[in-house]
Amino acid sequence: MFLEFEKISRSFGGVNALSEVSFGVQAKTIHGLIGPNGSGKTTLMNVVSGLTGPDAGRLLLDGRPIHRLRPHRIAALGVARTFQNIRLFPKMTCMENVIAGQHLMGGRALFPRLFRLPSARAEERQSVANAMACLAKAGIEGRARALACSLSYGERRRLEIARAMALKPRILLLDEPIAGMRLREIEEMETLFRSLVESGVTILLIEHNMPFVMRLCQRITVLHFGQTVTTGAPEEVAEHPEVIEAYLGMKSEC
Amino acid sequence: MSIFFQQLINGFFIGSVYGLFAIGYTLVFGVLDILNLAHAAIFTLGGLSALWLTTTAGLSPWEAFPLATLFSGVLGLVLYRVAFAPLRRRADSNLSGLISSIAMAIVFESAAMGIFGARTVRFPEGMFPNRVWHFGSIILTSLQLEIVVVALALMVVLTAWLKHTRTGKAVRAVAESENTARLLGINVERIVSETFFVSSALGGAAGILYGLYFDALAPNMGHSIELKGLAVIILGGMGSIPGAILGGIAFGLSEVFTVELTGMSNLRDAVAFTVLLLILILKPSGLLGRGRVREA
Amino acid sequence: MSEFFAVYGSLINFVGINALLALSLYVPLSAGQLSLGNAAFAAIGAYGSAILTMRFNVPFPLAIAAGACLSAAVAMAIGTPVLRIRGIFLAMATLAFGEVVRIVAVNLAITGGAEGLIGIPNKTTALIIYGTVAATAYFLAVLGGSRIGWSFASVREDETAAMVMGINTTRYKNGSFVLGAFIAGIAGALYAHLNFIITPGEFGFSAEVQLLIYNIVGGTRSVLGPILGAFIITVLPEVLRGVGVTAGPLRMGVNGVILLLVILYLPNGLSSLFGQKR
Amino acid sequence: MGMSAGNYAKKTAIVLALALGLTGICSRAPAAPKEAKIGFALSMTGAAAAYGETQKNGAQLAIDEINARAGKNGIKIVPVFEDDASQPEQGVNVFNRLIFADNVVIIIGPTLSNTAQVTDRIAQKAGVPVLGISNTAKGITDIGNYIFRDSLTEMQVIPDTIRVVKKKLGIKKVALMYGNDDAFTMSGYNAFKKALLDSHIKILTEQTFSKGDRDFSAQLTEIRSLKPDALVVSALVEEGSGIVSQARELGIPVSVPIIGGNGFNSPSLIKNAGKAAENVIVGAAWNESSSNPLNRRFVRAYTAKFGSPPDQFAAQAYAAVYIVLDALKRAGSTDNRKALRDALTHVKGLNTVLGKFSFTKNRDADCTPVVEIVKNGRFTVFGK
Repeated sequence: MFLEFEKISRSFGGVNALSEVSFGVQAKTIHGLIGPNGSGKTTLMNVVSGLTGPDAGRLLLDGRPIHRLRPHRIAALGVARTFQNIRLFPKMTCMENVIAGQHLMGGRALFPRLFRLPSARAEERQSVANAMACLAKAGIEGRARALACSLSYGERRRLEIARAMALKPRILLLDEPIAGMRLREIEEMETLFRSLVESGVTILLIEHNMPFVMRLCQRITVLHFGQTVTTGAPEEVAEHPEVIEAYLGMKSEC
Repeated sequence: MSIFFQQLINGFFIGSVYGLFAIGYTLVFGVLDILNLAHAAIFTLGGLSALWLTTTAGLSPWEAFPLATLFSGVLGLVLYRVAFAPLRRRADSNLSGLISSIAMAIVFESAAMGIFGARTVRFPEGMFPNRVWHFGSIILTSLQLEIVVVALALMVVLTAWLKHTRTGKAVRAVAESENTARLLGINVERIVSETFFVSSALGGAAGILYGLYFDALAPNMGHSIELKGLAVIILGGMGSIPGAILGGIAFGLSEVFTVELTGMSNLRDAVAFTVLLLILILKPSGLLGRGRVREA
Repeated sequence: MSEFFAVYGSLINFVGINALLALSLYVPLSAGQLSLGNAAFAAIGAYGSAILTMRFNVPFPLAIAAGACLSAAVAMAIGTPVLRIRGIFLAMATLAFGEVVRIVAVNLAITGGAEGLIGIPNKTTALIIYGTVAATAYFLAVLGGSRIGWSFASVREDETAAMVMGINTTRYKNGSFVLGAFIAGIAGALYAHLNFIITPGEFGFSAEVQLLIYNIVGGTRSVLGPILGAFIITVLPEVLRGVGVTAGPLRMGVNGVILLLVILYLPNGLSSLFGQKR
Repeated sequence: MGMSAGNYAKKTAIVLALALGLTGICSRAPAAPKEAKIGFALSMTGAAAAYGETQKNGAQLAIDEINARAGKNGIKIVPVFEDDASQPEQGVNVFNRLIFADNVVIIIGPTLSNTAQVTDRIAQKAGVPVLGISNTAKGITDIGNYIFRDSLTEMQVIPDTIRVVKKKLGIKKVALMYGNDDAFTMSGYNAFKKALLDSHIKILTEQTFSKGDRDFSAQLTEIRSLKPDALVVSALVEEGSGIVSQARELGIPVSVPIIGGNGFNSPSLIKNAGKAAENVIVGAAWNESSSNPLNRRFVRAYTAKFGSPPDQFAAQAYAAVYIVLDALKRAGSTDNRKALRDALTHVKGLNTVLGKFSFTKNRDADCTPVVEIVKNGRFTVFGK
C-alpha cells in the first residue's frame, strides 16, 4: 500500500470524529472517500496533510510513518492537497498562485538574484514555464494574468489543483474537486485525473457526485460516523448493505 | 495588616477605573473584531465636555453628566460613520480600522486641545459631594465606593442586557456572525451603530468619573490609560464584559501589590506588561475569553 | 541651493532614517505579521551601538552591525513563542514587549535612564543613511521575487495553504520578524549616531504606531510604499509649516485628517497612485 | 593748516554727498523702529504642550508690551513661533528653519531639555544664540558659548530648599517620590537626593511613578506606613497635584509638609489639589507673590489677557523676552547674532519678574531662588 491508515482515531472535545479508521490506498490509483456530511472525511484528509494530528493510530506513506510530522514536512514527502472551501491567494494572479506553490521545487534562490547572475534568469524562466504548464494542464492557461479573486467557481477549483500540481506531488488529496463545476468541466477534470495517474501520481479524493466517483475510482472507502464502513471496488461498495442504508439515511435527512 | 487592606482597596479601586474604561473598548472589539484606538480620545472628550457643561454652561453635575455621556455616545456614532463604516467591506478592515481610529483620535485630541487648551484642569472643588470614612487606619471615600459600585453594576447590567434583551441578543448575533445575523433579519448596520453609541457613552462616562476622582482633566489624559486598557481587555478576554471589569481589577491589584511586595514602584509597569506578554503566549483567549483564538 | 540644504538637511536625514524604520516593519508585514515592536528593536540597536561607540570605542560600522545583530538576536529569542499569536493579538504582544524594553531602558544605569544616553558621537551622514536605504530597498525588492519572498507572501495570504504547500511557516514567520528587527536595529543605530542623545521616550507606543502609519499611508504592495509613506509623513509637518498652518493643535488636526483621507480613499496607500506593481 | 578755496569746495561736495546719501537712506526707512526677529521653538503639541502653551502666552504678553511701547526709535520684536511637537526630531527641523530660512537673531526655547541637547548644538554651530527658558538638565549650557538659559536648574534651587526646611522644621526622615521616566523629574530627584544626603536627612523609601500616572495610592500607602517627617516629591505639576491631593486623602496629615521643586511652582497646583495643597513647600525660581511691581504688573496683565494666572513657565518666557531686549539695546544692532551673544553675557542685575537677573560665567541663570509655602490657598514666602 502506498498510503496506509492504521486505526487512526481523533476526537474533538469528546466527539469522536475518527475512530480506528483503517484502510490502504494503492499506488497510482484513484481512491475515493465517500460518506455523509460530518462522517470525518475532511478530518481524515487533515490528518494526512498534517494539519490535524491523530490521537491514536499510525499513518504510513510508502511504509514510512508520517502522522507525527508537521505539514510542511509531509508536503516535502510529496503530499499535495486542495481544500473543500478553496484556499487560494485571492490578491495574486493565477500565475502567481502557482509560482507560490513551487516552494519545494527549489529555484528562485536569493543570492543569484541579488547579484543578477545568469542562473537567476534561467531559474526565473524555468519557474514561469513550469507554472504555465501546470495552468495548462488544469485548463486555465488563458487566465494566467487574472486575479484569483476574479475567477469563476470552477476556475478557482482548477487553479487550486494547478497550484497543488506545482509541487510535483506523489499523492494528491482532493477535497470535493468538482463541486460546483459544469458538466464539460467535470469531463475535463476526469481526463486530467486519469492522465495524472498514468504519469505516476496517486489520488485520494472526497466527492459527493456518485456517478463521477463510480466512474473514476479504482477503490472506494466509505466513512460513517468516523468509522470505516467498507473499502472495496466501486461495484462492491455500491451493493454493501450498510452503505445503502447510510446513504438512504442521509438522503432522507435532506 | 492594615497596609495590606488599604492596598487591597487601592487596587480594587484603580482596577475598577481601568475596568470602566475597558468595558466600552471590549464591547466594540467583541462585536466588530476591531480595536478602536479612538476610545481613549472619547474618554477624554467625555470628561472635558462634562467640565464645560458644569463650568461654562453652569449646569449642575446631575444635568451635566448625563448630557456629557450622551454627547460621548453621539461622538461614537460620528466616529463609526466616518472612520469605520466606510471600511467595513474591506478585507483588511482590522488593520485599516486601527489606523483610521488613530487618525480620528488625533483629530479629537487636537480639537480638545484647541478648545480647552493643553493644561490640566479640574471640576470645581466641592461640586460633587465626597465623604471620607476612616476604619482604623484604613481610609475609604464615598467617591471610590461609588466608582467601584458603578463598575460592578455596569458589568452586571451590560451582561444581562446582552443576554436577555432583544437588542442585546442581536448584538451577540452580530458578534457571532454578521451574515447569519443578516439572514435572521437583524439590521446589522443599526446594531453596530448602537454598539458604538453604547461603547462610547460608557467611555465618556468613565472619563467623567476619572476626572472627578483624580481632579485632573487634560487633552492627553487618555494616553496613559489607553495602553493599560488594552492590557486589561486582553487579560479579561477580548470581547468579554465581565472580563473587562474583572481583568481591570486584576490589573489594578497586580500594580498595587508589585509596589507593596517588592517595594520597588519602578517595576510596576514592567511587571504589568510582562504578565500581559505571558498571558498572550500561554492563554491568548484571556482569563475569561471565549476559549477560541480569534484570527483577527 | 545651499540654503535649502541648511534648512532641510536634517529633515532629509530623518526621512531616510524613517524610511529605513518603515522598511523594517514592511518585512514582517509582508509575511502577514503585524508587529508593533519594531521601535523597540530600533531602541535595542540604538542603545547597543551607542554604548559600544561611547564606552568601548568600537569603530562606527562595527557598532552598527553589532547593534543590528543584538536586535536580531532578541527577536530570535522572543520570536518563537510570540509568533504563535496571531493578528491583533500579536500586535498587542509585541507592543507589550516594546513597553518592557522602554521600561528597562528607563531603569538601567548603562542606558542613562530617563535622561537618556547623552554624547553619542555624530558619525551618521546623509550618504550613509541613503546608501543603507538604497541597499535595503534593493535587497528587499529582490527578496520579494525570491523563494523567500514568495513564501512570505504565501504565509500572509493563507497560512494553512502555505503549510500544505511545504512552507515551514514558523521558520518564515520567525525569519521575517528577525530580518525586520535587524533592519530596525540598523535604523536605530544610525539614528543614535545622528542625534547626540537618545531617550527611552522616543521609542514608545507613539513611535510604534508611527511606523505602522508609514506603511499604511505608503502602501505595502512594494518596497516603494513604506519609503513613500515615511517621506510624506515626515515632510508633512514641514510642508504645513511652509503653507502657514503653524498653530499647534490645528496642525495636529490637519495631520489627522490627511491620515484619515488616505486610509479611506486610498486603500492600497499612496504608492497605488503611481501605477500597479504586481 | 589753512584751508584753500579748492579744498573747501571739495569738502562741501563730500558733505553734500553724504547728506544726500543719508537722506536717501532715511527716505527708505523713515524713522521706523528697528525690528528684531526672534524665533521661538516651543512644544505647543505633544507631551509638553501644557508648558509650551503658557510659555507662548508669557512671551506674547512681553512682545505686545514691548511693541506697544517701542514708539519711533525703540526696538520692535517680530516673533516667529514654531511648534516642535515635543519631539527632538521636529525640534531640529524647527531650529534649522529658524536659523537658515527665517534668519532670526536669537532662538528662545526649546521647551524640553532632551530636545535642547540636540537642537542647541545646531545653533552653536551656526553661531546663533539660544536662550533656554525651561531647560533644567545639567550640561545644556556646556554645549557652547552661544547657549544661555534663564531657568534655574534644580541643582541651584533644591539645596537651598532643603537647607531652609531643615532649619525651620527640623525634619529628620523623609520619603522621596519621583517620576523616573522623565528627564526633568529625574534631575530634580538627583538634586533632592544629594541635598538630603548632604544635610544628613534619612531617606526612608524611594518610590517612583510614570508620566501620565494619576493613581499614586499604592506608593503613598507604603509611604504613610513609614511615618516620614516630610514627603519630598520631584514631579511636574500634573502628577504633583495628584500626589498632593491623594497623599492627604490617604491620611498623610497636613502636618507632614510636601516638598517639591520647580515643577510644583504653578497656580494649577493650588487649583487642582485644592485644600490638600496646604503646607506644600516649593523651592522655585519665580515667586508669584513677590511684591516687585514689575511682577505685580505681569501677574495682573497675564491674568487679564489669558483668563488664568501665570505659572513659572510663563514668567520665565516673559522674562526671557525682556532679557533679550536689554541685550539688543546694547548690541547696537538687531540682526547681528554675534553682537547679541556678546551683549547677553553682559546682562547684569537686570530687574525682571524673576528678580534681579544676571548670567553666570557659564551663561546659566543667576537669580535668587525662593522657598515658598502654601498657606490659605496662596504661595507665601517661607524663607530664603
